[in-house]
Amino acid sequence: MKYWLQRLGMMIALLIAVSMLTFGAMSFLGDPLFNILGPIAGDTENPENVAKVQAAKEQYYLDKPVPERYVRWAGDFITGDFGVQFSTDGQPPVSDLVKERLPRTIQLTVMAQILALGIAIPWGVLSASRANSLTDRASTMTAFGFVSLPQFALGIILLYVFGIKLDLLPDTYNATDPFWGFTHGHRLIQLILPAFTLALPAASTYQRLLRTDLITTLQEDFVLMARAKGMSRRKVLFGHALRPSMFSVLTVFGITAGALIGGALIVETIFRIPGVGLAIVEAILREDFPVVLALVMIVTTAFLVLNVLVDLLYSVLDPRVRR
Amino acid sequence: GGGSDDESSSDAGDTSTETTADSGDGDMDDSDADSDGDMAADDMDDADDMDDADMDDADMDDADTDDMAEEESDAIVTEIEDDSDLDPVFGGTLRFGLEADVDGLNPLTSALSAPGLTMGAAVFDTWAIWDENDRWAPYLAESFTPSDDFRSWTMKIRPGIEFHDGTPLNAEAVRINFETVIADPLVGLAVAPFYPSVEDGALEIIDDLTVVFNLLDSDTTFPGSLAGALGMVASPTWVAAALEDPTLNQQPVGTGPFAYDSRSADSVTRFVRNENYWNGDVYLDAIEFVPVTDPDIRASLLLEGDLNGLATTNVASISTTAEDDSIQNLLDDSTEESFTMLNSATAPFDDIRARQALTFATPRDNYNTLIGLGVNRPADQMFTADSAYYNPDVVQEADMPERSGELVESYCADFPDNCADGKINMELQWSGPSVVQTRIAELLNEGWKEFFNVEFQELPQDSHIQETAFGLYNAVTWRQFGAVDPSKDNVWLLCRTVGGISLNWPKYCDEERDALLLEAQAMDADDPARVAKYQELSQMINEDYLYIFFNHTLWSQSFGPEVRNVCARTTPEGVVGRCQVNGRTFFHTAFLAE
Amino acid sequence: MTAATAQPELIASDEDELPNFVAKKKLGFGFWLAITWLIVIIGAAVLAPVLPLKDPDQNFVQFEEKENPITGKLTESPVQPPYSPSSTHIFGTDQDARDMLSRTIYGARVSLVVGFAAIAFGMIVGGTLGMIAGFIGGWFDRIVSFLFLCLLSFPALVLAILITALIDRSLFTIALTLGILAIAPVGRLARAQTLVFAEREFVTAARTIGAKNSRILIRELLPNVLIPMSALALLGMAVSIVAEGSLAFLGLSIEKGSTWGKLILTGSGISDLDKAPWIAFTPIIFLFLTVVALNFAGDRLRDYFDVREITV
Amino acid sequence: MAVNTPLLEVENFNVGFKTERGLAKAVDGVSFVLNRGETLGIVGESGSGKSVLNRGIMGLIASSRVVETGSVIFDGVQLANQDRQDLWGKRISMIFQDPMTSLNPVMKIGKQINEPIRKHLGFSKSQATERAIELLTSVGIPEPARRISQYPHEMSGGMRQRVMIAIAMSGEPEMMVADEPTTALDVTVQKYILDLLRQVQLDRGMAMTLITHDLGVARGRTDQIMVMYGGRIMEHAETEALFANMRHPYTEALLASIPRLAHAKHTRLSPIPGAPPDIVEPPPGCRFAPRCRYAQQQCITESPAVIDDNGHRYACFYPVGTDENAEALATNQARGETATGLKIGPAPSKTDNDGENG
Amino acid sequence: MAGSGTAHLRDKDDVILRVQDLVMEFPAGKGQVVHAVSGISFDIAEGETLGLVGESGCGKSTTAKAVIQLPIPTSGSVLFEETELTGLSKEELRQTRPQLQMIFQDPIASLNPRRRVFDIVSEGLEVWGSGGGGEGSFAESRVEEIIRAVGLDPDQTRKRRPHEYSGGQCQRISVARALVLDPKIIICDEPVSALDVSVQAQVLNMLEDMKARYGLTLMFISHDLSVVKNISDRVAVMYLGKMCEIGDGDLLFANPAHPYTKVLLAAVPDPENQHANDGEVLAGELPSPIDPPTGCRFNTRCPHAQDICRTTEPQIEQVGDGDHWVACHFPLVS
Ligand SMILES: Nc1ncnc2c1ncn2[C@@H]1O[C@H](COP(=O)(O)OP(=O)(O)OP(=O)(O)O)[C@@H](O)[C@H]1O
Ligand SMILES: Nc1ncnc2c1ncn2[C@@H]1O[C@H](COP(=O)(O)OP(=O)(O)OP(=O)(O)O)[C@@H](O)[C@H]1O
Ligand SMILES: [Mg+2]
Ligand SMILES: [Mg+2]
Repeated sequence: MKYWLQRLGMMIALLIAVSMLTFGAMSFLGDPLFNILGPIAGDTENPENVAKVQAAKEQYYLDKPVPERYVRWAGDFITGDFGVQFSTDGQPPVSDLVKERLPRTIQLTVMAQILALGIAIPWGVLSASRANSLTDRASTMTAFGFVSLPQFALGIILLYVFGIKLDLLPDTYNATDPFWGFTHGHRLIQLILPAFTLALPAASTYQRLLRTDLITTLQEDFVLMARAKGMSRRKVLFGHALRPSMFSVLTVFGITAGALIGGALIVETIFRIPGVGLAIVEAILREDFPVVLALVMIVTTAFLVLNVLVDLLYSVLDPRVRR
Repeated sequence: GGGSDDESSSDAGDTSTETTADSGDGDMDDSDADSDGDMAADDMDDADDMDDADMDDADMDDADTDDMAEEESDAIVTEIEDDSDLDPVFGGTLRFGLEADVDGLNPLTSALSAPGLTMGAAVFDTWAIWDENDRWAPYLAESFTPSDDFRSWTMKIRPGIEFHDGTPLNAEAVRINFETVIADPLVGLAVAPFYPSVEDGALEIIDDLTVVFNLLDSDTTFPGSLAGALGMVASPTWVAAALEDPTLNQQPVGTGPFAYDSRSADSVTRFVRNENYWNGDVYLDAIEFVPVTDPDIRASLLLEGDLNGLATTNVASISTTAEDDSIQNLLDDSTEESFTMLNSATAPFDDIRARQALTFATPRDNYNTLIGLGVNRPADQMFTADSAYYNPDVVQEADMPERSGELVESYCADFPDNCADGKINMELQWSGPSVVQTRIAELLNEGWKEFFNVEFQELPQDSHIQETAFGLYNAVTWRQFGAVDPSKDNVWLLCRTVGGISLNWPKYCDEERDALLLEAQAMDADDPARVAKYQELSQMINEDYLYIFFNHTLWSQSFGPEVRNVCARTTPEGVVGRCQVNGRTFFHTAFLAE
Repeated sequence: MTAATAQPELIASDEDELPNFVAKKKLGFGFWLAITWLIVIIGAAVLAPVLPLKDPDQNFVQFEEKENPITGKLTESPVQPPYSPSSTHIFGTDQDARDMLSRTIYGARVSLVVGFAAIAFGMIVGGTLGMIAGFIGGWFDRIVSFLFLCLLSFPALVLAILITALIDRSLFTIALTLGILAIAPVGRLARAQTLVFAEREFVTAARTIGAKNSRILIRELLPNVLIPMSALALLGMAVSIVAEGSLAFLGLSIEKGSTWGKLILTGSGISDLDKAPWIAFTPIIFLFLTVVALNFAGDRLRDYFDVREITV
Repeated sequence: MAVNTPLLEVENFNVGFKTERGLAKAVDGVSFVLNRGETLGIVGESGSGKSVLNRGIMGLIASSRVVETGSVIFDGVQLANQDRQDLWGKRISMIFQDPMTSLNPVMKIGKQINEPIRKHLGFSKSQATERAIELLTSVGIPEPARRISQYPHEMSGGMRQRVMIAIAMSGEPEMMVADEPTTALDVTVQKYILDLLRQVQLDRGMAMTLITHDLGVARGRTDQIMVMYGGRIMEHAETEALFANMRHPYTEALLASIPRLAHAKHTRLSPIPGAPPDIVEPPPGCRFAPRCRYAQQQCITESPAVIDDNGHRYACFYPVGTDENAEALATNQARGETATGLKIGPAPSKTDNDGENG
Repeated sequence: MAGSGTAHLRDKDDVILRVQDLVMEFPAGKGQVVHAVSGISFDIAEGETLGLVGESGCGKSTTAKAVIQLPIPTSGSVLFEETELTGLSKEELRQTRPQLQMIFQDPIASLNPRRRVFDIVSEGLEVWGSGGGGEGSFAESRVEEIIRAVGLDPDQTRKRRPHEYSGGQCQRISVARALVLDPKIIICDEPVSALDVSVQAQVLNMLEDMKARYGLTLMFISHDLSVVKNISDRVAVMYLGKMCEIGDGDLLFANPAHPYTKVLLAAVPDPENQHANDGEVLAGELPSPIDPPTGCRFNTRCPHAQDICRTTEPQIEQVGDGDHWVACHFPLVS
């Protein structure tokens, strides 16, 4: 219990640190006024414009010192008020953007993780149970290749092969299409290439870890012991060896969650999926403070929460770490 | 040309001004295309007065007609079906692919980019329109009557028209629209220079359906400035509400053939038929605008039938659709030009030697081959060879680096601080990230690098426009000059738009040129002497070396075979409107054939 | 038994025999293959200006008689690039008729420099911080560990975009940014390794000899931490190269000059991929081989030195 | 079941591992017979092949690079190179050295015991649990009902080893292989476990191999002892016979090298010089020759066969206690080194050293 | 046992190390404390070997480390010659370190795998400034001498790293490293536990030789009673952080006075004696050092425990008239 409280405290501390970092970077390096007002923000001559600039500063507290602004922002943020989008006409609330974009990225990443685990676990078990066989070596090499293939390159290759040359799968994403369904006109199908682009490297990483750990586990005394008790190979493999071999995969699963957002950024760019990844890049380029902050916080929180979940899962999987 | 809308197409931008040819636009860029920040300038049509026309004759340099000129004379082939004999079909939703989405759809407070204008044209009608012969014709207005000196124009409003929200169209609506625009810190920049202040009676209301516009200068084609974004009439109720709650900018209310239905940023904006349309039947049930930033994808969606139409300036994609016989292409390159623009207010390009040296060293042929893919017509001036105002003697100099050396040497002798290693230091700025823009920069640098130390600066679009407006640049790639009537391009050229924020981007003020511009504006559009004025203008621009013209932007509106009757918009008086203006077309009469 | 005392004593042999079955690990053929590729590509990048390569920026436009697709006239006109691979351009040209091979090799210069500089920075800063934190512990350790955690919690690519977009996109900034990203993983490894080794009895032994902290850190721990870090350096360089590629792919790498990511981006439009796949695939192949080589060599080194827990 | 009838007959059994340097002959030509109800102690230094031999017999070597030849007959059935899965747990069980690693860390004790019970005896779940509790009680685990829902890490090493024994017993096997079951444990716990094993073995008339490197451990708890070195049998005899009459120099040296409680303090020890043989390229001739104080030329060139001397088996040309042996020693002492070049002190020296107060 | 008291401390002049009421506690989280060592006292005379035995986890290593102040003990005194070690500043402590050397259980882990053996051995001299000379210097020749003395070839050690040596050889290297500084005391923490029997004997012999040659005092820790008996002059038996019994090795093993010592002895298998191991087994489990039993810490498992054992901690008292001391209310010998 105490551990989890500590964990929570740590998470909050991290979130505060990350938000301060982002807030500070944006405040000192960027100028939000241009986004709100456009070029007149730089006008020091025309008194009307100067007044407008002043008004905007007051409206968004930009005349206040950075720490005060930070505290204001944090206060709003905690109450669920993410502020407004500076760089969008009419300054609509950031939450609109989040509501629209987040589900797409979640769909993409969840699909990718499911694919990744779905591919990696059988693949890893197959490889490990035939360690050093031809199958295993081929798998190892394949996995190595995928791990080394940058996401953007993989995306392009998949796009080229399946989207363009073979023309099997849709190469575009259409945010207005319905999700469920099995034709080119459904986002489920449109997400296949992007999801695979995300999933294959992750699956390969998992596979490599699982294989190594499983091979190690299979040489452990307790596996031999299970065999010596007369349990069948299959039962030993899945009943005894698999679970204690999942820890690395689990850890990396948490870490990948962070990598996945980077990946999502690339994949959303390649396949033009208007999700959070694209939104972050756009917002950074437009120096749109509130959007960047909100999205960074969402992504970071998701990452941290996922890691706490991973930790929880750990203690489910491994009684030795139960607290 | 009146203020044209220069919408830039895709790339960066939106804003008008932004330049670039976007021929091959990379996708990336497009994605932010609309970011907003548009400078006001964008499309603003402004009204000008007319002045007396004084015809100066243009000096005619004789330029040899070279290959280029020959090519220029090739007319652009438009392959749109003639539908006059077809019976219209009611119903259906037309899906139209745009190169980007826009932040807001309020024509009074945002400088709309081409996609914004395309969407706006479906919701908002304008007071006037351009006709097939590039002359203005009243549309929402019943009539325009100029004073003798063409400095005030009396506009009569057609009675009985209502906005989608039921607000009547009347003089009050004119006032609110006009005052909102002129008060807008950005959009107003392009309007205000041509009127006295509001207090001094820029607009007089005569009665509920009659108003008078008072101008600073004579302008024989003033109503033309009410045919673009500045003529889009928004419901005063909505305008007022949107000032309070800017999120309403996403839900436009006009008098147009379509009314706002729903909008989700970056995915789809849907308008439905205005059942009460004042000017004839609207056949489509609805029209959906879908931003698809990648031009290749946009084209393929059209070919696969997922879209019914699209707009593009991407040459590769135009070629693709041109190859497919079933696709109708509405092509037009009479509007903007792509060029490199130099800042005359700061070193090194405050010195004409530096400007000339850069111009001569520019690899313009390569630009037209590689970026224009040989499809865009090379430009020597702001007019295409088909234009009445075309000056065949004006030739854009380039590709003669041998002439640069001496100039650079002499410049550097005078200003050693601005040079290093015997080359002039300069910075080339563009809006990005954009693959095409980067390619353009690298390509230009290939020619320039022998004489110039070129620093590259790629800026996000907002900052790019910002710095350009404040004159914080040496050279930028740009796109502009798209007015249907050349007088509407004055906003980019007059001394009065030089200032803290300059719409006269190069900050170049030439009283003589101003006089010429105002004289031409004051002349009747049919006056043959006006041609000479503009030919002289081209000559002057050419000799100032501020713009290095590359080519004429080619716009294509492409439609699937089922889309009919797109070019049939007519005024109640029977004047047929110009089918495509700066990359936007009109869906008033369109229908989907079975 | 009485034998034990009655028997003559054997003199302990001081024959220094190798203990049996110290399984001599080998780096293997693959490792050397990877190293060879790295040497080739680094050599090519370094020597690019003196190698018989075409000018990477020159537009090698070719001309021919052909029909204008819009106007339908025959003219002597430039052949539209990109040109497919041929004897003049082994890997073809890009849309601007520039030689892909030269561009890719010149692109390697920037990519490799960025990758190398970034990881070098990460190793120096992260390694030092991590080792000191692991060794002295206490509040310093807590602060440093927290900083590492912060860096790790922040989505890396987003951080890189943030810094480069807000500051500038010079080679220096980008290398520095990626270097900052490398700090946390490197630092954590250095810290963990230091902790592992600091627990080892040879460190206690050094203490009992009277060695000072500085000596222990430098003479005892550093050599042990350095070796696993060398494996990480290779992996980290691969990661940095890929990260630079990602930035470039998002259009955020250096403005002037090309990198692999930028080259790939140039060719990655759908119609370019369809009609001229070599534009994207030439740099992809070079990038992939280099990253595989770095990863593989790093991986082998890691196995060789038996370092666990490197997850980058 | 009949005691003293052969249960396991191992004949010329070899196990090798393919390594980069060549074949590692971990077990080299081992033969022995184990009767029902008897315990065989297998003793030797680390790396002498004890574990490999036993796992080879079990067929439990988890390596794809293993090469096995020879014959292993269990209860009349040839096992060599056969799948022995249906014997495991049911007829032959095994206990491992390290109680920390040989229980599944993520599975409850109860389940780990239940599994084989249900599989081999066909019990239902509740029956199996009941049986598990009985078994735990029989190995001396207090509060077995609570223990079955615990995980291994919640128990001490000795406790875990008891659980292991319970698991091994669960299928009521006829033979048990105990691979250094107490090496990782403290002496007091070791005693408990060894006594327990012995008791179980006697109670059930189970045959057992008890692997150990400690001759003392083997002494009180085995019926016969086999001494291995470098994968080969050095000496094999009834326990008492072996201690009464050691024939092999290795056995002798092994015993002489351990300190004893019975000796006075500072008694000089007699270590075995040198290092264990390389089993990939073993010395030709007798494997022990390079470390043997009696080594003669013959030992270097010829490999001694295992001689069966009335059930006392040994492989040596100069067995301890014979005249040849004394002669060999004298020869070596005379020249100051053995035939293999091992330095050897000239005369028997007393071991009272000056370590005491000096 | 588990008792306290200092009656067994000697007043002789040649006592070189005197440890009194040494306590070492470690935080165990949740506010709990591991009582690893709770009030141990002993002394070592010059030239003597003190053996320390006990089961795993009873605090032997902790005691050894506390003696060399790594880490500094929670309380108690460690008097080395005239110096009280517990009160020394860091630098003063460092100055005394060469006098007190330690050899560890794990031969591999106690040598830096990245350094050459010769450098490892000579490091001490380097630290103390007598190193750095070139070949043939005083330092160099001393290192060579010592390396030869422990039975290794100095030339080989210049080329090789620890992993190229076997476990027994690594222990020789450790001994050489300690010897180079010419220490007064060497503390050996289970130096032979990780070694095979035959090698163990080599190392034990070598230690005896070194002791004689360099006039060392040894503190020798092991859980193997036979080994301890063989090498020690005096033996101390520990249980759960407390001292049970201490005294002359021969005396103590011949007539164990503490029930725990007796059980321990009975558990040692002896190849000489088929029935050596037939006695009673020790009941119960080792209690947790986090929450040790009150009174005599052995009371939970002692066959002779009475009520007093559960309440009152026994003090160390002499048994017989020899050097034999026990902390038990009911010693088996009186
Ligand atoms: N899987 C394997 N691959 C290669 N060699 C192996 C393998 N398993 C064991 N060996 C080798 O076989 C030899 C005998 O090993 P084994 O484990 O039987 O020794 P042991 O007598 O049981 O030693 P210990 O007392 O240390 O357990 C050793 O040299 C070992 O290195
Ligand atoms: N640094 C530490 N932190 C917490 N507890 C410790 C620490 N060091 C030792 N202990 C605990 O103190 C007790 C004594 O440990 P110590 O290592 O001294 O035992 P030992 O007698 O040397 O055992 P072994 O024979 O296993 O080496 C054990 O319970 C151990 O878990
Ligand atoms: Mg073994
Ligand atoms: Mg210890």
